[in-house]
Amino acid sequence: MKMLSDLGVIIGITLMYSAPLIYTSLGGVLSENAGVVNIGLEGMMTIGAFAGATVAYFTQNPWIGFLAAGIAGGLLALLHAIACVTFTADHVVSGIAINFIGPGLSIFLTKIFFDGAAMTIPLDLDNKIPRPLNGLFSSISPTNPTMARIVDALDSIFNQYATVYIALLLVLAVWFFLYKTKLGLRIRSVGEHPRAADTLGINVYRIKYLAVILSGVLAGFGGAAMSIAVISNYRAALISGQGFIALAAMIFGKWKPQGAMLGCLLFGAAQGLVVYLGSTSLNISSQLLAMLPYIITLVVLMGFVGEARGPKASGIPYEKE
Amino acid sequence: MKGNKFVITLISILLGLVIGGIALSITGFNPIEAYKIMFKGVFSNPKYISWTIIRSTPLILTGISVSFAFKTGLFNIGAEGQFIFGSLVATLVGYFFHLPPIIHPIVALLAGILAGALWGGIAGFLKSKFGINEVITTIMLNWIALYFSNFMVFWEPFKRPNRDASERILDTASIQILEKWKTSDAGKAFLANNTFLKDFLNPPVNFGIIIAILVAILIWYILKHTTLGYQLRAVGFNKDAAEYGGINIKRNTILAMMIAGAISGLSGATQVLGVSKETAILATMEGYGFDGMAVALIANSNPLACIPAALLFGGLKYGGSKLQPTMGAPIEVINITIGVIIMFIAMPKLINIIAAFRSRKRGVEIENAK
Amino acid sequence: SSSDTPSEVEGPTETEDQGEAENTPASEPIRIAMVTDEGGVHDQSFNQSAWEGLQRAQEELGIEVSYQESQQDADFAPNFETLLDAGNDLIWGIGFKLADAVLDAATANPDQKYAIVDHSFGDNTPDNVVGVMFKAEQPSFLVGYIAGRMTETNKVGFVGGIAGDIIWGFDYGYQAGVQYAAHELGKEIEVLNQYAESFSDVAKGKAIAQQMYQQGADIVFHAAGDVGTGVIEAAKEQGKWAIGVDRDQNYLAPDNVLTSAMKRVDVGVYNVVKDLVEGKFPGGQTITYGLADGGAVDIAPSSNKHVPQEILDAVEELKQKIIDGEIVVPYNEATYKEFIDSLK
Amino acid sequence: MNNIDYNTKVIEMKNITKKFGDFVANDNIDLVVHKGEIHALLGENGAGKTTLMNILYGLYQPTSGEIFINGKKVEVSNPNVAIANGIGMVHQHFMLVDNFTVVENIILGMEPIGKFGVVDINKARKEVEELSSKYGLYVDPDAKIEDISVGMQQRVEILKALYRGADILILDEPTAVLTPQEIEEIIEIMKNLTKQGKTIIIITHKLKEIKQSADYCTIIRRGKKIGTVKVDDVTEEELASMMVGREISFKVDKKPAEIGDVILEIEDLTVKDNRGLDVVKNLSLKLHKGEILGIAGVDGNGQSELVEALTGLRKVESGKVILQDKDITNLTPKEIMESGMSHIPEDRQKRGLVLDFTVAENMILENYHKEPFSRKGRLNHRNISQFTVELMEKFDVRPRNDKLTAGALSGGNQQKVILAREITNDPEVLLAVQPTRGLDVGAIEFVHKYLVEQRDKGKAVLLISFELDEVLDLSDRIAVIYDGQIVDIIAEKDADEKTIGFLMAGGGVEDERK
Ligand SMILES: Nc1ncnc2c1ncn2[C@@H]1O[C@H](COP(=O)(O)OP(=O)(O)OP(=O)(O)O)[C@@H](O)[C@H]1O
Ligand SMILES: Nc1ncnc2c1ncn2[C@@H]1O[C@H](COP(=O)(O)OP(=O)(O)OP(=O)(O)O)[C@@H](O)[C@H]1O
Ligand SMILES: [Mg+2]
Ligand SMILES: [Mg+2]
Repeated sequence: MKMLSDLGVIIGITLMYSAPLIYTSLGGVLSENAGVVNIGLEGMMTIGAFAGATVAYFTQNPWIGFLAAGIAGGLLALLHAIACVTFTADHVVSGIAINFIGPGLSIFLTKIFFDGAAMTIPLDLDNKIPRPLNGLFSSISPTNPTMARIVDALDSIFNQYATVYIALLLVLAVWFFLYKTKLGLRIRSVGEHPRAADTLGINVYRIKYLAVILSGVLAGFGGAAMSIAVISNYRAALISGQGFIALAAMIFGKWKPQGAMLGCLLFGAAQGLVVYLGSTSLNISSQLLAMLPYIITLVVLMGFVGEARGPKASGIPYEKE
Repeated sequence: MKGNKFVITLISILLGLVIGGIALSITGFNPIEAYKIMFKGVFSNPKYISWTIIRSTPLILTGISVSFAFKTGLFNIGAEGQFIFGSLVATLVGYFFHLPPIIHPIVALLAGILAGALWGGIAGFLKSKFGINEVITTIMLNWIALYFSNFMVFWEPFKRPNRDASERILDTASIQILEKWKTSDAGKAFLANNTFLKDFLNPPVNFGIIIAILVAILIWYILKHTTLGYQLRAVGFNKDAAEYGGINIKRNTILAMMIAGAISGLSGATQVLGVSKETAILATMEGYGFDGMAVALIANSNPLACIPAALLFGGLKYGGSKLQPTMGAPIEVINITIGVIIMFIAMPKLINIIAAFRSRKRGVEIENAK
Repeated sequence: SSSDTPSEVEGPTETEDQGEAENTPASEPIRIAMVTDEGGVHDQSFNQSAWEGLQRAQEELGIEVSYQESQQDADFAPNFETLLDAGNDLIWGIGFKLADAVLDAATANPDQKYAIVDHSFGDNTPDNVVGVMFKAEQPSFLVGYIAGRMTETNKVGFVGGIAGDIIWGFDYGYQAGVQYAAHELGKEIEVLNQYAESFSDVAKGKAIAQQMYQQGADIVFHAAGDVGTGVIEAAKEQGKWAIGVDRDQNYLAPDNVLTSAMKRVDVGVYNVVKDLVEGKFPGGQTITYGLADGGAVDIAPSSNKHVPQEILDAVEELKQKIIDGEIVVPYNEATYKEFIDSLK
Repeated sequence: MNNIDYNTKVIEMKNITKKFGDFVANDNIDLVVHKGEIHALLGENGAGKTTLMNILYGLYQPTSGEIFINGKKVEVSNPNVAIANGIGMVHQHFMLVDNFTVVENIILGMEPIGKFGVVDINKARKEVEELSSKYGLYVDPDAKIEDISVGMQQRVEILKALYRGADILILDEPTAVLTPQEIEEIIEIMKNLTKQGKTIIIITHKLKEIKQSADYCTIIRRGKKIGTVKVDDVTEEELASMMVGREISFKVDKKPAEIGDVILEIEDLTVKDNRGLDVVKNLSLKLHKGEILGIAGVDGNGQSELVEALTGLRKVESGKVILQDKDITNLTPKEIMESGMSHIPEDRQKRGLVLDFTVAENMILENYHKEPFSRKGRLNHRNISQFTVELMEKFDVRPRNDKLTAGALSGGNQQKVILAREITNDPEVLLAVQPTRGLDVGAIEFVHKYLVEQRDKGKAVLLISFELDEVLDLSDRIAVIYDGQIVDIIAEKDADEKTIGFLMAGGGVEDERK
């Protein structure tokens, strides 16, 4: 029975950990499917985390903050798009630049808005993104201990911030968008064979701009999912490496939304496992435990995933003849 | 063409400084004043120059590492982890081995090189054996290296009591220049009369910079003038053609990652033997690898150009760090400036347009003058 | 025995006139600066606290203060150099990570005064260096005692950042406090204990805390920097107790932060600066702040919001016992074992 | 032929000039095309044919000149304008998205939209099926492009244009990659289309096809229009000399072969393709010194895999390859090369060249580790350059600059670089796969001459080509490959197009079964 609630906790942690990564790697999926490599996810995520926390604090409304995070990420992505699409910059170079500018700007602005402090002021629980199922399970207090365990586990799993559910819905939405709609078809065509799209009268540049900006919006959401849901403010080290993990998850997922989600969930589950193992009486050094998620990812890649091919024209600046 | 690239880089640096200056003005700081402070902070005293060089040395090497990988068609995000692994192993050798001077640092450096090569080689192996994209593996390996290093620092015989750091390397393993002499009476007496040298030698000046320059030349030479470089580049540009030409793709992929890793590992080793003398607990990534990527990009993946690029980068960071105590300006401006510089370097097209526009304007002015 | 506690022999009252401070020309104000570690000056933790101490000194003592942030370990040494050249009278290194850099700088510049927070060079302290240490295990013991008294589930938790001497002090002091209370109450209290191996991964802090609450802990203490933010966030969400660290962290979650184990770096910094200004720079020594030393370490003032008066009264008694040396608070595994044995 | 409506000029291009920098790709070209006609554009590589058509389709803007479509002056600023004016183009290099299905490729840019903004794939499929049956263009609507034959890809391209309501179709070298059967088919399709009122402009180097299909032919040489002729009034030879400005001999000059000992022996070879299916099945073949052995066959019958297996680029599952008494089965490409085999690869840009390398660097791709190009791991740039310049001279690679990247060369010159490199290896066995693909007649003549020369030196050449004419012209013996096996070997004197075409289509196999 203890196992049940342990499992609940692990799943709960998995979801919490994965959600910000899922947004961001979906962003990567969109951008790369349109042929623009986005190493700058980390920077876009950071500026989203900053903008989300700041705007939510000043408006006292998490949703406005969440939107602002998307806009901020989108704006930074616009810069990436201008560089990569209009000025045919090397995508990696531009992405790295974004990773300097995004975090630099975030802290810089935080200091301006918050009297020189390097973190934003925390939101009250009420001003954070809501938890739609909060209280649902704790309101049932069954007398049967087994039932209580089950309810506990359910609470651990499902009592999540709305951002978690939105992330999962977005996976579906992005999948639908990419594979079922006109725009999705065009985005993918532009990533595979831009010249072909061009000869069919598709405006390659406009499509790329759209996809890159959307990718920034999603990465921005990912940052906000961290700063106004997982915790309640932005601080300098809040985003340190998640953007790169999301990038890895996207490659892991073979550039597909559902695959990227799996990659993020795997990583989150590994973290959940680490936290769980750390709580057991197993005497494993915590430094070695901390390595585990990364090792698990590598092993899964070796055993199950193997070679993956990205969109053919990814990373190649497109120039009209 | 080459001159063109150089000019573009210069203009990018200028534009980066301008935009950084704008950010400073917005926050109410005088940018001219700020840049003056930075400039002085780097050049006004020989010891600042030393510090800038010391600060830049590891970045030259990680920059070369990333550049080398780029040239062979690989994206080495793992310089950070290779650096960490290289420094860890160099510290282990520097502390546990008892060897005579000169031999000791050489052995420790080689150990660092090997460690980095191993760490990079893992990514190369996973790529050639399982086809796993090196971007993922190197990101994962960075974190594994970090935690492993922390794990090792806590290893009882290695941990320094009352410190969250390892034991310091033995003096025999140091690569600092004139380290003993500097503090000896003879040295002090000599330096008292020679303030330039005294100041210059004040920081932990070490052979790292010389090693870095030698490595830059070596790697440039390998890429350009050897069959090894030829085959690595061939694999980087076109695997299928290289395979057709009889070049072993898998072996060369592993080899390329190993060499890239070796250079980053060496970077870590020189940092330990020349500057830090120890491996400390790492709370986060220190950024040697990530800054190395920036350096490689500024240098357009040319190993030789990594030297000035890293000096620029190190100079900006070191000079920029003096803004806070003197004028209270936030140092984030430096990161923004660096980002903007890289962004402009990425857009030669834009720079060319700006340049063309300017020269047209000048042309018009000349016309008008006539 | 009392010699087991760190540097008990040296106290803040032991000062030695270096005779140098008076030589500072009166016309120029005294300038004091500090080098932070990678956390930066606004880290909501010891760097910020140190800076607040300096700012207070600036206001009250009419000196000039500044700081220099480090972005990586390699910055420490050049940062000390920069501040040296800027003509500072005293340069602080904030945090034990800077110990080596301080020692190197002090050796190279024997005429310059330095100070280090959270580290002791023991008998080898150069004459131009002051160490400032805090017996963090003591307030940790007190919050542990509060936790032990207040837990309803007989399970409490501790979340550490990256393991190491300093954090162990918090950890073992806290455990000792809990067990002391358990002993007093004659019951068994379990302490869940986990390290995040990070000072910045807030999600991991939150995950660990959630998991502890899920296992039935109702109070979790953290000594984990930003990771602790995640711990407090989890407490907030689950309506459980968290215990803050370093400063009074009640403001982060007024309804859920039960108390905090305070380590007033600002007080320590201020006191040394004040001594310097008064010409009593305590060079060559390590000043160790315990509960006895003017509130530099203590439980947070906001504790009375949630902790019943009777328990606070008991805490006061404990405090006295610690000051009197009746209770010797453990700060690492070995001393903790001794302590537990002594309880039996 | 009687579909032409001479009263309607659907296309009229006047004084079209296109400059790329200082280079004039089109120099004051006029072109008139009538409704219902098949109009061929003929010219050497780089003459400017594609450029002219790209201008018509709105991909390039002319430096000067005017375009009239159906008598109306049109500014074709982008492909959308061309499409709106009923022009469709099938590009020299297919413009298909590999991992999309046939239907997705066809509707891209003009997607039928159903509920919730979803692409209505069912409707699209139906439309495609209708079009395909109307014009006799058979395709599998749900297959992915990467899984279908080149011939079907070609049909997809044409359907793409028709789907957009094109009345005027531009086909840029549509037959370059097709098998003889597929060529027959496409000519049939073109004629069929003109019957239904469509107009076709076709670019091709193959004179025979022009004779078979076109009504009129406009010849372009070095960017200038030489003239427009009625195809019925001229011979192939006349077309050829108009195109290059000199006489061209079609017949490959060769003495009778002096066939020697067996040099390469393939025994019961089995090879799998990328999907893991056997595509070369127990294939056996012997190649002699002093002969050109042509392998005729329709693309996809295991030729590519056979070559890759022979050269060490693909694993041999079972069987043996023996070169000069040495078993070279599953040796590395390098070892095989060193045993005396050279290889002109099928895809020059994918396998044959490192496009980012200079010509000089490409010249030593297989020999960089040998003297005089390197010693003890150190490259000797001077020797490399000298060697390259000599070869560029000998093989007439233009422009004659060994520091140019290979990517900057035209396709024909790229092929010459490869040829130079492989022939200079002086191999015992030369595997020539599609050696003249996409080349103009002048260049083809050149390549053929070298292959024959190689044979005459007593070396062996294994020629694999989908161009039956080429195989027939060059080979001393012809082996026909079908379904991964050699179904028959025919001596030059007994070979004719009909028998071989029959065998290529699997005729021989059925015979045996009977
Ligand atoms: N985008 C471009 N920019 C500059 N030069 C180009 C470009 N595209 C082609 N060229 C130049 O055009 C020349 C011929 O290129 P192209 O591929 O069209 O050859 P081609 O005329 O089709 O010859 P072939 O039939 O041999 O392939 C090359 O020398 C190349 O330098
Ligand atoms: N984008 C371009 N930039 C510069 N030059 C070009 C470009 N495209 C084509 N050219 C030049 O124009 C010339 C004509 O090229 P085009 O592709 O029209 O030849 P073509 O007649 O189609 O040849 P082929 O038979 O090989 O297809 C080429 O030789 C090339 O030098
Ligand atoms: Mg053409
Ligand atoms: Mg061509």
